[in-house]
Amino acid sequence: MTSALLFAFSGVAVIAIGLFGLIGRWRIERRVIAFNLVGSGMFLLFGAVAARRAGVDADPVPQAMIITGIVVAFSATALFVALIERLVAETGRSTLPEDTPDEDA
Amino acid sequence: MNALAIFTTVFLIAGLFFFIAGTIGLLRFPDLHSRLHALTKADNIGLGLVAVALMPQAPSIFLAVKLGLIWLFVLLASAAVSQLTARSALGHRAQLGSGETNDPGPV
Amino acid sequence: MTWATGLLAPDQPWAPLLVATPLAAALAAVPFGRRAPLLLVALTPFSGALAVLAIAQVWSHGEIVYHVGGWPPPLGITLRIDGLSAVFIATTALVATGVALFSLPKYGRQSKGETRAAFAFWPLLFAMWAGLNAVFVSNDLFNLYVALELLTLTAVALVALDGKPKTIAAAIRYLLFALTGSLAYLLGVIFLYGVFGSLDISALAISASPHAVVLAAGVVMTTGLLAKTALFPLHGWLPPAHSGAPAPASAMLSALVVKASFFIILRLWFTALPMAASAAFLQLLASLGAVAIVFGSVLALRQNKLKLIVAYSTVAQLGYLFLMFPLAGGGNEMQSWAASAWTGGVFQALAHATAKAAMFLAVGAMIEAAGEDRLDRLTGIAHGVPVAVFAFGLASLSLMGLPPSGGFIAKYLLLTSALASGQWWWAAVMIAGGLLAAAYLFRPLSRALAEADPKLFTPVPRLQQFIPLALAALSVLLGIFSAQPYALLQIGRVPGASEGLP
Amino acid sequence: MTPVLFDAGLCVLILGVALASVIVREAFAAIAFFIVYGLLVAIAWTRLDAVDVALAEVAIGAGLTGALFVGAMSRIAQAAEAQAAPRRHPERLAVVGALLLCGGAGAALIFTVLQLPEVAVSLASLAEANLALTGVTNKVTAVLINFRGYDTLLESVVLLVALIGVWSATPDRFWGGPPGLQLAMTQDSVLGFFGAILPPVGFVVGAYLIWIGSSAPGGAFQGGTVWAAMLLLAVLAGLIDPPLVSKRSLRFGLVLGPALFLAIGIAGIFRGSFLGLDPPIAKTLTLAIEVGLAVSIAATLALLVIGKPRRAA
Repeated sequence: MTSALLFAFSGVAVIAIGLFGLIGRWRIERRVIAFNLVGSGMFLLFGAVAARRAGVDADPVPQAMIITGIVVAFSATALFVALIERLVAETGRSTLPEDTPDEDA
Repeated sequence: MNALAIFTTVFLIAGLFFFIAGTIGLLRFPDLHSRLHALTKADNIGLGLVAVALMPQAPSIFLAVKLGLIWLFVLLASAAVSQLTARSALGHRAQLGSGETNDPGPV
Repeated sequence: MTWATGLLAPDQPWAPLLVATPLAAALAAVPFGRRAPLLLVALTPFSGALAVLAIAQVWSHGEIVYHVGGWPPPLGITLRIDGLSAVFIATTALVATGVALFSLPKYGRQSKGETRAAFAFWPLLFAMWAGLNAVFVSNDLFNLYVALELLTLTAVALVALDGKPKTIAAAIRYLLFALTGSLAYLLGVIFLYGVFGSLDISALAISASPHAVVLAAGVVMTTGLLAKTALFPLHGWLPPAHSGAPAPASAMLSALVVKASFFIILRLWFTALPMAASAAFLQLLASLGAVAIVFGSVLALRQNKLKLIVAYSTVAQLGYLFLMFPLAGGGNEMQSWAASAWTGGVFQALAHATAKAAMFLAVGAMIEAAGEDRLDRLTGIAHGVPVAVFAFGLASLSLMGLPPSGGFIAKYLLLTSALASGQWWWAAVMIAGGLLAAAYLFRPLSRALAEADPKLFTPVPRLQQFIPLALAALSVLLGIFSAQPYALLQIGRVPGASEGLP
Repeated sequence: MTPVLFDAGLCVLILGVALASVIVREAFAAIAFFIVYGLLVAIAWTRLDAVDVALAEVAIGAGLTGALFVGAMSRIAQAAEAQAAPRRHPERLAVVGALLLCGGAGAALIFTVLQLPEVAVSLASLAEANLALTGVTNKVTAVLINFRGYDTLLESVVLLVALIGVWSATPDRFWGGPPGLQLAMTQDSVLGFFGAILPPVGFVVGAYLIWIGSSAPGGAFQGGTVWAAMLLLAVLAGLIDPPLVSKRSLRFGLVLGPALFLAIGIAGIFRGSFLGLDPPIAKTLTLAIEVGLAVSIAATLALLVIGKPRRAA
């Protein structure tokens, strides 16, 4: 097994772990961490998939895309966190009401 | 194996010893303050030894100096951060887990 | 060659400028602060002119391809404008201009210094405009990802603009769905890059083979995009978000933002990966669309707040968009109906965009007048804001699919191709959807037209009533003058769109 | 020890801390594990020959995201504690369902990865062949600023939009005030000392990273993040106050990078194409864009971590 494949599998495993956190956790702040894990696992998978070709210089294009992805993920996380803080400040809860808006007449 | 390689090996092993000791201290010591003590003191020496071990292997003197600088900055950062952590813990009377002394005593 | 034909030369940079112009406005709006609305003086005519130039360029030269930075694919990013892009760009220019003008009374006058909502509104609106155009001109799958994220963040920030706990919760739920959708899309991009080493849509179209990885990539990307387009059962975030946002933002979201992800689905299946489309998958998409039509309509019937009715109507109307997939594909004999199904689907997107923007803005005017959007409070609102109510009624025509509106043309094209292809059950769903739309739109309209004392309502600036009217009229005119957009759509149309997906 | 064994050990560690950050009960422990995760992944990036990504991961993925989480969690914990929220636990059945779902998704993904063609297509040689025209020798920088500069331009606007969104989440009464809270420990001697000594060094390191980015790992994002960290440290140490959100010079600083990039891009139209950098002056233009971007990135990232205004002007 090559190292690239090893990292690709790890990326997949991190995605799965993050996904579990995303659906298995009620509190939104924990979901945000999980979301960051999914994203990071995705990038690791991308890097590993692109690095499978041995003996050649690393492909710079996916690397640049991953850096872009990291910055975008951070932006989204910051907005996420600010909204959660506001929600908690207003309602004292960091879980989303699961009721649908249909009932609110 | 030449002299430089022996030098590097010896210092690396010594550095690792301090890291392990520091980690054991972190896990075994009872309260935050002694844990901090173990962690920072042992790890700083460990890192210093590792940096010294790698210096002769560096391809240029510039890189060797960089290694030294890394150690210096980690020293500075860990000193400041452990001070802050300890103080904040004093302020909050922090308790960590079970079976720990509540009173950190005068510092 | 005259200077005018020179302007339409295929190498003119209208495609990048379509993105650069609103982007520049968004950047300038930040230091401009409370003077940001002044930017509209330059932005709206300039963007309008660019949209016209781009359409004329496509009209006279066919598909336009532009290499950003002079780098051809696979190394660089390519922009591409065909008939499909052109009609979406034009719709965006019209709706965004309307929305910006409508917002002037609310966010334009900041005599007592800059306020929070007004500061945030303008750069977000302009950046959203840039993001929409970026999606419509991009021919690169990763670039589309960045553009989608730009759209997501602007959209979520606009939903949260009012700052009420309920809208904050709606914004968070939207963000969760949209970000998960983006990541699913990105996963597919990774796989496609792993197979082809290129993310240029045209290059994929040439080299794509029905490889297992390609199919998997297509499916995860589509799933992610469906979450952003809010197709049943991934629609849960839409009604609270679209009804909780301020009216101008709701108009942008319902009219355009959900269409951007739909646009990428079209590009993905009709241009990039037509070989990977399987009949079962296309049928599944249409089935979800059919459920969305019925389910969204029934829930719209049960709402007691006008904005929620309009938002659930979006869930239903988006369902129609997906009926085109098995009609434009999945057949294998005579496929004359495929072209009209594809065109019908795109017409539905355009007609819904203008009608729904008109509707949300009209509701915004009604809320200004009545103070809230509970149906019983809106009784007799036609005496307060008659033009807005008329605009709402006019836009309703298009949603119900009554002639001569654009919605009629769209549903007519879809209906005939459903019958021609022998898939009558989709036709049945469409007719049921039209009747349900009539029912859920009749309720608020009959309330609005009831007798009431006009003094009950605050006067609303005339501008805020005539802009929804203009947009509603547009959605009707799309049906009357359908020949030109119809012809435009045929430019650069891919084989999958005219002959059906295999 | 062979490299593959080292990588395998690294992967085990990565998966362990990732799992821990999802399943531990305490939110702060989860954040701590997440930060460690980021550091370990950065090592993985160096193993994949992607040092630029490793730097970005450490600086943004682990460092700034970690700081953002720590700050936010303590505020969330305070607010939630004060109002005593009811705790909800997912049902056992739901957890099993989630486990099955994620396991299935993971298995499907692994299957897909194994189906990928044996030899990955690489754009490395194509980038190499065109590198001379970009004026830089770091291929990742060439992609970020030149080959795919359009992505980077949009991304820098995404960052700005996030900041507007964060600011806009503030209650109306605090608008115009400075971002963040009044810090309790402004006059701390240790922090003051640390905050006085490190930022000058940090600013040099950041500038070095931006400069070296044209020929070695580094660039606007990595250097800008180091600058952002120094700004945060100086704010924490009470050496500088975060500026009022309405301050004109701050607003200009925030848009400087994207605006400069866009202006150079539009100017490029007259010399060939949008965002095209003329080969003879490409290096100068690249450096100008990087410096402009780094200034805006530093300010934006630092303000994103500090958060929305929480007090009146």
